[in-house]
Amino acid sequence: MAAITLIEAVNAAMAYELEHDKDVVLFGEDVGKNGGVFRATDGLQKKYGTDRVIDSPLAESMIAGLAVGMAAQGMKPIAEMQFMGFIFPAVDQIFCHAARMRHRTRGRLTLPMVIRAPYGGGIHAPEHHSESTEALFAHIPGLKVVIPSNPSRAYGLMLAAIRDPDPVIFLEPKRVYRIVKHEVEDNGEEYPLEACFVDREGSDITLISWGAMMHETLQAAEKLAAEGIDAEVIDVATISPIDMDTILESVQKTGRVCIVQEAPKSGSIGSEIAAEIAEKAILSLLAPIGRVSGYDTVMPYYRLEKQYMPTVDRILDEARKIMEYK
Amino acid sequence: MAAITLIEAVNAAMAYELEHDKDVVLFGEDVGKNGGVFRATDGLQKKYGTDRVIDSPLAESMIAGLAVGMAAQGMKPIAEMQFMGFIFPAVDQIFCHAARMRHRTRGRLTLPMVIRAPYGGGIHAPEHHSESTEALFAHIPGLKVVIPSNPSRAYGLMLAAIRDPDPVIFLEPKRVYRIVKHEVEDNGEEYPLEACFVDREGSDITLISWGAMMHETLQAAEKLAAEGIDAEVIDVATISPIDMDTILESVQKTGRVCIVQEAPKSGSIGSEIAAEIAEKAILSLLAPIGRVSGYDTVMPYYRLEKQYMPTVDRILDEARKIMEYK
Amino acid sequence: MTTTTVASFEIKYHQYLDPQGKPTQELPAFAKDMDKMRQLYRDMALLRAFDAKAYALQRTGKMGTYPASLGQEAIGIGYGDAMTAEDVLIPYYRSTGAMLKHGITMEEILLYWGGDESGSNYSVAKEDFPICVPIANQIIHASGVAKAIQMRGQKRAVATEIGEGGTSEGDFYEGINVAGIWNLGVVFMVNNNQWAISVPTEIQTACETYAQKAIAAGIEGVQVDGNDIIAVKQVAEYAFEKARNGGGPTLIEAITYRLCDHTTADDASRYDDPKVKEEAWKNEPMVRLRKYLEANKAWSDKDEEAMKAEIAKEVDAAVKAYEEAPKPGPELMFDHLYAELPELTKPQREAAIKLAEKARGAK
Amino acid sequence: MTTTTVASFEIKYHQYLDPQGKPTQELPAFAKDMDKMRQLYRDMALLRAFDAKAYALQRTGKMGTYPASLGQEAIGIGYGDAMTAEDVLIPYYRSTGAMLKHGITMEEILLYWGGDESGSNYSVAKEDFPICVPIANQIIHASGVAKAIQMRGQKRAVATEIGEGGTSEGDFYEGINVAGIWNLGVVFMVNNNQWAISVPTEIQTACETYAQKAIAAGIEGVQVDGNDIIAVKQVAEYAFEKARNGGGPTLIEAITYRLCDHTTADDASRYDDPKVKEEAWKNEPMVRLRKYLEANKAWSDKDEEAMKAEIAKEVDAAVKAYEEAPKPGPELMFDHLYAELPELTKPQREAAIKLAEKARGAK
Ligand SMILES: Cc1ncc(C[n+]2csc(CCOP(=O)(O)OP(=O)(O)O)c2C)c(N)n1
Ligand SMILES: Cc1ncc(C[n+]2csc(CCOP(=O)(O)OP(=O)(O)O)c2C)c(N)n1
Ligand SMILES: [Mg+2]
Ligand SMILES: [Mg+2]
Repeated sequence: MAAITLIEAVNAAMAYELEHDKDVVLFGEDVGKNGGVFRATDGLQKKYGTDRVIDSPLAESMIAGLAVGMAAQGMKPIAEMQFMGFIFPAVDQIFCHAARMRHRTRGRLTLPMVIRAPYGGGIHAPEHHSESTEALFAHIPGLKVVIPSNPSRAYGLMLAAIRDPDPVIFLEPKRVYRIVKHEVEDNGEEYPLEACFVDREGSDITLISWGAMMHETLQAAEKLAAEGIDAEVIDVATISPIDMDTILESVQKTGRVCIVQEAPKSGSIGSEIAAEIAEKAILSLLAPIGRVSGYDTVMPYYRLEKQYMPTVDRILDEARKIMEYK
Repeated sequence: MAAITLIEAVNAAMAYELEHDKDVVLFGEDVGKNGGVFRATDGLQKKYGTDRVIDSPLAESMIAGLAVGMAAQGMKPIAEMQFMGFIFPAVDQIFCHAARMRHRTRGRLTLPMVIRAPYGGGIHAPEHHSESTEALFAHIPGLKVVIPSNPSRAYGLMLAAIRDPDPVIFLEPKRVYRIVKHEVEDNGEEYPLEACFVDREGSDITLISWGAMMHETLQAAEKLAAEGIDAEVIDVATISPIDMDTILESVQKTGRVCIVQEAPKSGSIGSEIAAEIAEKAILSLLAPIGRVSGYDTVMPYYRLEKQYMPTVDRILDEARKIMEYK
Repeated sequence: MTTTTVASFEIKYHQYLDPQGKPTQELPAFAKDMDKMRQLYRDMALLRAFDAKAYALQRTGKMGTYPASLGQEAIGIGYGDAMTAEDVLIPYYRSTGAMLKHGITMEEILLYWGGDESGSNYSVAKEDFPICVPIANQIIHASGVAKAIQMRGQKRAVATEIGEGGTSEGDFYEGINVAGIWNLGVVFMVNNNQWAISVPTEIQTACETYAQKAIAAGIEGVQVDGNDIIAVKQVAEYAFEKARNGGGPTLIEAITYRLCDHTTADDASRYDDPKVKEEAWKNEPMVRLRKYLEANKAWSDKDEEAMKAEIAKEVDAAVKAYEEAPKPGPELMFDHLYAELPELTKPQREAAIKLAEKARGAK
Repeated sequence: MTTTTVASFEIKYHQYLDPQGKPTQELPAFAKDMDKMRQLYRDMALLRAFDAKAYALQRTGKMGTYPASLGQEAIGIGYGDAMTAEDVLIPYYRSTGAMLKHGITMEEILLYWGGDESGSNYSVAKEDFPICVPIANQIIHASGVAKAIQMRGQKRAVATEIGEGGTSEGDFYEGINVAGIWNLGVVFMVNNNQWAISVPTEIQTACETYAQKAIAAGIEGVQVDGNDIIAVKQVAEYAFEKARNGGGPTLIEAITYRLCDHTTADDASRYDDPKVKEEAWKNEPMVRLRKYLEANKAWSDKDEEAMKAEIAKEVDAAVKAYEEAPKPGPELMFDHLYAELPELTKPQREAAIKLAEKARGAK
């Protein structure tokens, strides 16, 4: 057992499956010799060969479409999109084929494939390297969208994603690739998909987040505790399909909700969760549902990105406002 | 003045602008000689020439990218996507460039362009010809997304879209292309974007919809009236950015809300509107917000499409449930 | 180096029978086997009869939109005949000929166009892809399938087809490009029927040939007379053999003419010149093959009659099976979305079933 | 027809100076104009100095990721010099050379890579596009701009540039294809620097040349020695003249070597063979041109020294301007999103401004 970072956990999970399942194959731009621009695939080509860890040509639609073709033959491709900002040429293949093959063939052809992409802001990257567009994928039936927030979850959820019989979009919060380490046993044990994780139990307010923002959210919960506010913190983890039961249960307990996300507010996952709560637990609500979000504007270049992204302070402000609501 | 259908209104508005603004240019697959597969551009090439009404090669990313290039030079391209199901190869160009050029150049280059696409189900079409994926576009800051529900709105909103200095995604509900006629004066008068239309005033419940579903929604309102329920009906029309003021005002009056849409429920425009109401008008709510939606599954082939799409009955069931809520 | 030529390329065109059914060069062995040639003639006739029936079903409201293969039968039947059961077919919406040849049944094809996903749950060709409607995506799928086959060391080829209009899509190019780099065993068929709905080929490309698009992928590209089934089959057999044996991909442009509307939803008279179409009818593939068979005393009017009767029976049986197929229930909207339906969606499934029951009750 | 050749193609390669600076064929007129050649040498030197400074700024935390042009200077400077002010440039992230030549200032370029959108609000080249980061999208933009120019009957050319890796993207192909069909006045430059980040060119294509990709679009494709600025400029001038005069598009593959890391975020030593790189250094464009100038008695060590001092001053002035540029305020996140900010977003703008004020207050 060793303390590893989130990106090392992603690497370890892929290595585990490459080792134990000969159908697993990994490809994408720069994933081979270079080990990925973030080193997510570091060492894997050396260990598993150029046949199974493949530097592909530079074309995202091709990468996704190849995964569809290979998965239909029973391979288990893990395809990397170098950054989520460059996934758009591939959405045609992902939405029209990956998400639908099982449905359109009544189960004859199934696609056990994973598409990985680093996403989110906060690393002072150039344009298109910092967006959080997870909502676009979560709106498409037939896909699962999974976002780990820490190393153990990255390991367990990546294993589950690879083994899942259906296509999984696996989004990695790159800002936290290396900021925390967890003791993770490399034992091949997966975590459940479609399950929220309750990271902190509390009775006064439910803070809901996923990905990198979990870190700000947990910090905010600690600060609130110091103020005497006992926050429950939920990591959604699988943002589609969402485990609403866990969320609704918490809301029934606390009656107050603050959702925290990096993405623009309009039409976001935060909106979806709020709408579900408004539909199914409105009687439990003691205050309006708060959404702390990125703004409804283009992700700015990095000089302004700090001002764009939700901070612990913004979460605290919103949570206090919600708590004060009578 | 003549009674015209929605698709004739689209045609008339484009013709008006082609006539009055030499920078307007129209292109896409089959829009020229054939006048479009639905005849939206019927007669325009004959009248305005092959220079201004252009049959393009078969490539959607190219169509959108050309529009970006031409618009940056001050032309006003109207580009057609033959069906919304085939817009996905173009989203890279739309999201990464159309939506951002003004922002990324601090206003130096602006893109007065329109992307038109017929969308929605109900015409017994093959796979990929019936989806409602408007939410994907509404989540992207920098775009406007406009959906006319009837002929007069199609005329006025199309004019506004062409004249708007920023990119507009103009989605045409193909099921209602020909089902109603309006007397529309071809006088070049536009309707405002970013404005909801209140199509029926009422005090008991607010029914909110857009596009083809407005027809079921209005029928439902009539039936509710017969039951003594006085429904207010709102046509959102511009689904991004949404005119929330009109919606909130109505909700404050009625206290009950039912949103009607064809699209899958999760992460939809319906969810966004519900979330906004839950945030800003929760105290006015007398019942949970209802969403009558397409299901969270792949749009089925046409034998099942009737069972997929919301019906007047489903709206009535939901509206009654909301009314009964105490 | 100074100014020098660093690469040069040639595109070849192949034809064996002229429009009068006369050989234009030494014929391949299979073309002298009259049983084989009769069978190919029958295959084309079946496709034409099936198309006509499908059209009629659509016109009478019993089926949805349908794209016929009229005039283009030699392509699908020709390369379909060159495939083995182990090969994999990745069809587009106008691949009916190859689909029939590869074991996809008429009933399945009718169900598909009749708006029922069960039409893609093939009973025989279990690894073949369903019809690809979004243009050009299938080209990449074919390369993906071929990559899996290559990784497993199997000797199987992959076939896919696209219209000439579809070659303008980026996916077409990305798919052939990777097939070139990875030396994948794919046969890329381009059905050049001169039209992409209403858009003629001169609006689609500045190229003299579609075959030369192969040059951008560093792969072999050839052109055949797509109305000459001998040429199509001969070149396809070469390409499939090559594909199965590690020789890599081939792009085959088959030149033909779409003698029908684009689909039942189209009206070609809005844009097609009747004189050009009349000319094109003179080149169509069935008359040509029939003339060849007749010249070889391998076909008679009686044969034609007998065949037509047989085919009509087969087609009618398929239509009957189609019409009697059970109607899909609302649960099918959900049951194959994922291996397991998410908790969140279960109530939607129940609601849909209840609504259907209610609707049935109301009738 | 029987089996015949229906199309044939050749790709030509052009070089004028060998790595020792010796002419390999009769030189074009401009190459004999030593003032001109000195200017081009200085342009390359400025680019190299600017790159080095940008690298240093990144390494010291004063700027973000930056992609240098080391070893590839002859490309951007060469075709940039062939452009007029009326032509339009659609750059990618490694087009610094052409951008500088076309009037985009060093300060603007630094602001861009320094994470400030105002770097794309060009003061001079007002119609040029901002840098395109998503690979290959720019190819289509170039065709779109050229279409507008064509419709207005203007005699202006459009230039765009892409890496050899980027040619694998569908947009590359779609963009050159439409340029072919519509005969658009675009010069498509392919910077073949042998690497797409860590991926070598043999993984990117099965083609012998990138120039031959033009054949799939039915347009002219040529290859030049991208380390020979005379070849680059000569062929580019031909292509621009053609573009401005209705002659249509040209694809130019310029062969070079990326002597730097992909960007400041990359470490090429992980994948690049030091011996290959050492060899490549022998071909780099500046030494070659200097030798040619010296052989023509048009350059001395003193010239070199004087030039370097001048350039350093210019670069330093730009860096100073960059460092002193006002920091963007939070309102800039909103003020150029649309012509008018939506009602819905106004409160977000106010909130962002308040938060920034609060943060300033807290300091
Ligand atoms: C991506 C995409 N864009 C548009 C369409 C609509 N469409 C269907 S068929 C067709 C024309 C195709 O022409 P071609 O590729 O020549 O094939 P053909 O139909 O002639 O066999 C178009 C534009 C589509 N199905 N997919
Ligand atoms: C669509 C897209 N995919 C991936 C990337 C990430 N990326 C940036 S540069 C690069 C390699 C490009 O290589 P090449 O086209 O040869 O240009 P070079 O950098 O060598 O000039 C990659 C993969 C991107 N910017 N855009
Ligand atoms: Mg065609
Ligand atoms: Mg390169």
